[in-house]
Amino acid sequence: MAEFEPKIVAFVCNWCTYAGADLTGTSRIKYASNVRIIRFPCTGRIDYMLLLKAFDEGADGIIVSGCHPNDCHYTSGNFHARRRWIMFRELCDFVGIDINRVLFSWVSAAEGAKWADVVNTTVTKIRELGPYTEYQEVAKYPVREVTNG
Amino acid sequence: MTLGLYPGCSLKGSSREYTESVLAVAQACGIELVEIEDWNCCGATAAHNLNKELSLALPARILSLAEKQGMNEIVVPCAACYSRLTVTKYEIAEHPELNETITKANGLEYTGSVGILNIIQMLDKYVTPNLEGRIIKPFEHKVACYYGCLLVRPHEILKFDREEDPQSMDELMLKAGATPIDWAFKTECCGAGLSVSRTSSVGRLSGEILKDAADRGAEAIIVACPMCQSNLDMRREAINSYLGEKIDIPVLYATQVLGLALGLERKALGLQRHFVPVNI
Amino acid sequence: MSKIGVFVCHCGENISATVDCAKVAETAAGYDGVVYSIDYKYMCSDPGQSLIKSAIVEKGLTGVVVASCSPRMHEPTFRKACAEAGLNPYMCEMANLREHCSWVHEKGDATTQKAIDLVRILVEKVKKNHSLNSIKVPVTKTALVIGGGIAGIQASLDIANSGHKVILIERDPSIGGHMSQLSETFPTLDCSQCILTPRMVEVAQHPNITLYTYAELESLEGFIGNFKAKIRRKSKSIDEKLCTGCGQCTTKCPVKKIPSEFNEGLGKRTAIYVPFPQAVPNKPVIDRINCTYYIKGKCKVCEIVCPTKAIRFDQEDTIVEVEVGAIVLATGFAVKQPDFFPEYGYGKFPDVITGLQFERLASASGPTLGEIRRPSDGKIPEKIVFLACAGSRDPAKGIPYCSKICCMYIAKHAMLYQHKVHGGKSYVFYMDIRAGGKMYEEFVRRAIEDDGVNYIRGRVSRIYEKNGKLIVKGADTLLGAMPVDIEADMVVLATAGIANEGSEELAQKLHTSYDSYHFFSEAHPKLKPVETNTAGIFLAGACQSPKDIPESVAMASGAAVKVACLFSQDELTREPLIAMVNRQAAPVYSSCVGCFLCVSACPYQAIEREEIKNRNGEVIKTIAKVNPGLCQGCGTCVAFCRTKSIDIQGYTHEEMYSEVMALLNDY
Amino acid sequence: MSAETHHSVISGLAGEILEHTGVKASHCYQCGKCSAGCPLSEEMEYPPSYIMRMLQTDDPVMEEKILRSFTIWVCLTCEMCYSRCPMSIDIPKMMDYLREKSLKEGKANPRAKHIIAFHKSFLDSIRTTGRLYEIGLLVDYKARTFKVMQDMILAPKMLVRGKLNIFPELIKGRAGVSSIFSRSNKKNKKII
Repeated sequence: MAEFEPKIVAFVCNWCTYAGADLTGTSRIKYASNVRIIRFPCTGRIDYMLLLKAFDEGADGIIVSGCHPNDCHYTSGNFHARRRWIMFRELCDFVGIDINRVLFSWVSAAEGAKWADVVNTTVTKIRELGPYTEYQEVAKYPVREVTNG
Repeated sequence: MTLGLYPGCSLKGSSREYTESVLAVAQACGIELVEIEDWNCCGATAAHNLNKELSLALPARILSLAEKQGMNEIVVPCAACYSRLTVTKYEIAEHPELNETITKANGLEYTGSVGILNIIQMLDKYVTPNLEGRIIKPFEHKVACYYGCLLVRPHEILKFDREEDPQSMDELMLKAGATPIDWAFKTECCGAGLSVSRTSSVGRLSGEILKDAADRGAEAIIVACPMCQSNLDMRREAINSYLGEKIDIPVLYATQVLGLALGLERKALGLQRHFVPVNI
Repeated sequence: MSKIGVFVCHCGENISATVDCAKVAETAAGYDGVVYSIDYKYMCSDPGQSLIKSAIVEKGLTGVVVASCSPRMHEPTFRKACAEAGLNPYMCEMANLREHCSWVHEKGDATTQKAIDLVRILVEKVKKNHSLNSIKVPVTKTALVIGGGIAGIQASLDIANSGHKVILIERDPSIGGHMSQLSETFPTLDCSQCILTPRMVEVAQHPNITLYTYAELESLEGFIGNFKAKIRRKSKSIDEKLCTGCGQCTTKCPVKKIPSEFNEGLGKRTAIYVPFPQAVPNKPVIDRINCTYYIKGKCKVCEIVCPTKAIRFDQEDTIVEVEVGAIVLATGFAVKQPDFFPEYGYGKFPDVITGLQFERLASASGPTLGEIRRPSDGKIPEKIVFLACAGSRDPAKGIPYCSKICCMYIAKHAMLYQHKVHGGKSYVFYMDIRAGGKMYEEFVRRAIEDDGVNYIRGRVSRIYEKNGKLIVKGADTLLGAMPVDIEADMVVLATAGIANEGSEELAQKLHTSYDSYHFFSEAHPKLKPVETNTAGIFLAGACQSPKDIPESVAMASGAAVKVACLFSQDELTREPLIAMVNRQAAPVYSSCVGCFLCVSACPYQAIEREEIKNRNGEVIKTIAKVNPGLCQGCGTCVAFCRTKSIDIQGYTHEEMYSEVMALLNDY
Repeated sequence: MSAETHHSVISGLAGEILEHTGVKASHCYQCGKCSAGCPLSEEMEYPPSYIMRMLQTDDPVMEEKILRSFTIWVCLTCEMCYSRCPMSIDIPKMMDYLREKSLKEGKANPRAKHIIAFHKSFLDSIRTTGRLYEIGLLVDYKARTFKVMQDMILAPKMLVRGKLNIFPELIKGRAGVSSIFSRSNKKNKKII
């Protein structure tokens, strides 16, 4: 049987991590191709319901990454993201969502190699955890509709 | 206060006076040193020169024994053994997969829980804090502290003192009443690894070290490594003939100097065993 | 019904080498709503853009997805092309097939599949996109230049000469920077101060330039064209209007043994001091840390001798608030102190000095009046050794990069030494000679061939002192790495150029980015070398990376032109990617319930309260309203809003959810 | 889809060293600081940085020269090179590997026979007794090298000063120590 190839979604900010991932490209550093990047203006914009939506849609793992503390292009968006993430993690844990499948990280525009590392580490970790069928089974039941908030 | 002790082969043989002085100082300061039972040789330079697995398995056996005998911290007076043991602990911690092979080879479990102290670290941690008022015969001489290779390198692993121009032994000597000199060969290699097999190299390397210490007015060279000591002491005739001059500065262990300063008997510190007579 | 066009770029072979572009285009053609899909060698080229434009017109496209490089590279290009063909530019999106796919994965199905997915994500997004119109904002035509070294001076003069106001702030008591410390400059050997001081005076006298020395940026708010800066003017403890710069105080000050920063510690200064004779402004400041009055509460000699009674011991820092439209960062670099090289004994042996210290020794205005004398005993060194790469290109010491200027200044140092000390012997230990630049290589050859400087290829392992000589232990790698020992009288270390102290904090105040070495980051390494990622903030000189004087000056003029371009307009267009509170018909008006949680989330104070009134003027409802002039589009409020009443244009809920949903179908 | 990050493979001896020790020869940029600081470089036919360069050539002739060199045996692993290397290349670790390989392949430099003999005698002593038995070591070493007279002058002086044990110290776990040896010998085709 072929090795399990997890589906990873990355929610990243435009200024640090997206640019960092661009630098990974410019530096030609290779990494696992399992990741799909979605660009946000800032991690502060990321509505954590989107994470649940991604699991709904079949993601096995999620990366959320933005600027390092104090380096946010918008001053404090990353702090808000972190604060809300702490709350959201508690909630996930409470309702039984596997928080090990979400990796929160800081990758700056200068850290091309770190981005590759973050992706590879996540892929390895999620590969060990296996597909997130548990969630997908549950998610099948409700009627699927486009969530407009 | 009880600590484990790994003497190593040299301290049982050619560097007997080192053991004697370590034990004497420890006793005088109320520290009980318990020898690891049934210890083996660490393999020294020979093992890691010729066989990597052996160079890790031999020291690992020692650490496993110390663990098994309930020791938290062991003192390793010999700088070469200290280096081998610390490197082994580091390598296994960095590459946990090695542990399995080594456990199999030794038939002993290894968890890496034992702390390793070299002699200077031990003195700094347990002796010098209580030294106040105990220096009754200050060692009032100019001394050149010689650290050699294995006490300070590689720094990434040993994390002891600084690599260039280390100071810990100098500070210790200052406390013992001596005047450490600033000199240029504190961490240069004396060539002990080739002591027996290539005496010619030793003459040159050790010669430079002795000459610099002598030129700068040192009355004694202070060491914490039996390899360096026996090389600089026992090979003195060869070194002098290489240099073409007679240098008769004695080479003392840091523990011997501290012992003298504490007022211990010269014989208890093994000073009579030196090749170059200790006349100070 | 959407009519989407997909344009897949090969980027020469950059994308097509690992991604099957034809297959990407083919697959995209099958997506719902996609009416046109094609792959092409260079989409950003003129024919490529024409391809997009004609498709928009001919197929009546309502949305475009260009699958090529990073949007950070070419989004403006393609959006402009779309606009030219009559499509709203915000209906164009880019899938990043190059940086995020072809360059980082091996050739294969998985990589092509990823490219297909990336395209599909953007196709789904663009279907939900809305036409947006850019926002106009006014421009304050005053520039703030931070740092008064050669780069800051050049930028200030250029902007001022183009007719705009400049506020120049400098942290030290005088402008001039590192260049004022240099003796002579390569490759022409003209005197650094002789060419610099006229410029410094020009700055002080220019009617368009306001100069604040001994001042630092306290905080910055706002955005391009509309910044508000607070500047802290540190107390100089003198009344600058009364002070005539007569120098009585500095002569009489009893604290005379403070190492002079200007002379790199080789000379001494007093507690009330002017850094150097040609300083601009030529008025003293009191160094409160070393002044006896501030330490012990008495002395006041300077106050007694001052003929104009200008000393003010109780003077406090003042904060100046200014409005500026653009900012030029020209904070320069620092020199890594070589105490992290214990093997070279800097700090232990007084005759091991840094390159900048050698500049002071060789300078006619320096502590030895230009004679090369060693610090320990004032003797003229008969043998001198220069070590290149003392810190640079040394990952073990934390600096992997090349400091770029050292090869040249070492050649200059050795040359100056040979000119000043006849019969002296000089040696340079180097790894490579990097002399790229006009007349640079020729200059180095001159040092070697005409002035007899002995170049040895190898690095020095250690230096120790013996009988008053410095023993330098090196190796000659061109002679089989043969050991070379030199008994020298003096050793000069070419220490690495590093980011200036406090650059990280400054970048954070400006919300602009910096690299892993704490140098400020340019917006694009090739095509936007003087811009930063933050619009309206530009870079000049060595704060971006170590540079020599010609490069710093060129970059400063470049930044000045960027500022002048900005100021040539009365209004700026800004991207409309800002937050909006939804409005609905009466009687709901808006789903906003007026909790104002968004107000606490907004870092820009851009959210206001809006009262909705009935015809009688009675307030029916109070809801949030975004001030489009202040909103920067971070979207933090969007994630905070509990009723989902705020949305951010360009990254709306609908658009983002579509992306997520598109992402995983048929993964 | 794989986490493959390298697309070039370093071959030859340099590749082998990378695989076994993690030391990357291509990391060396030939600054020569190791050779400048090596206490024994003047006794080596190829100083450390020269060895690094030879490895970079990926030339079998060069590799053969390295394995047959005296350099690798005269290196004392004093770690000076490693501690000062700007690229943090662990040259001593690499030397350990080269020595082991050179011996295994029977390519040890003839000039190094005394050095090797000493190491072997040393390890033999541990194998049989668990600890180093210095007289035994010296006798064994003399027997291997026929350098009978050298150092013999030291022995009586050492005895007088109580620095030599006439009888070996035997440890209880000798069987354990021997088994360490036999295990690693099996893997290494009996080199010690």
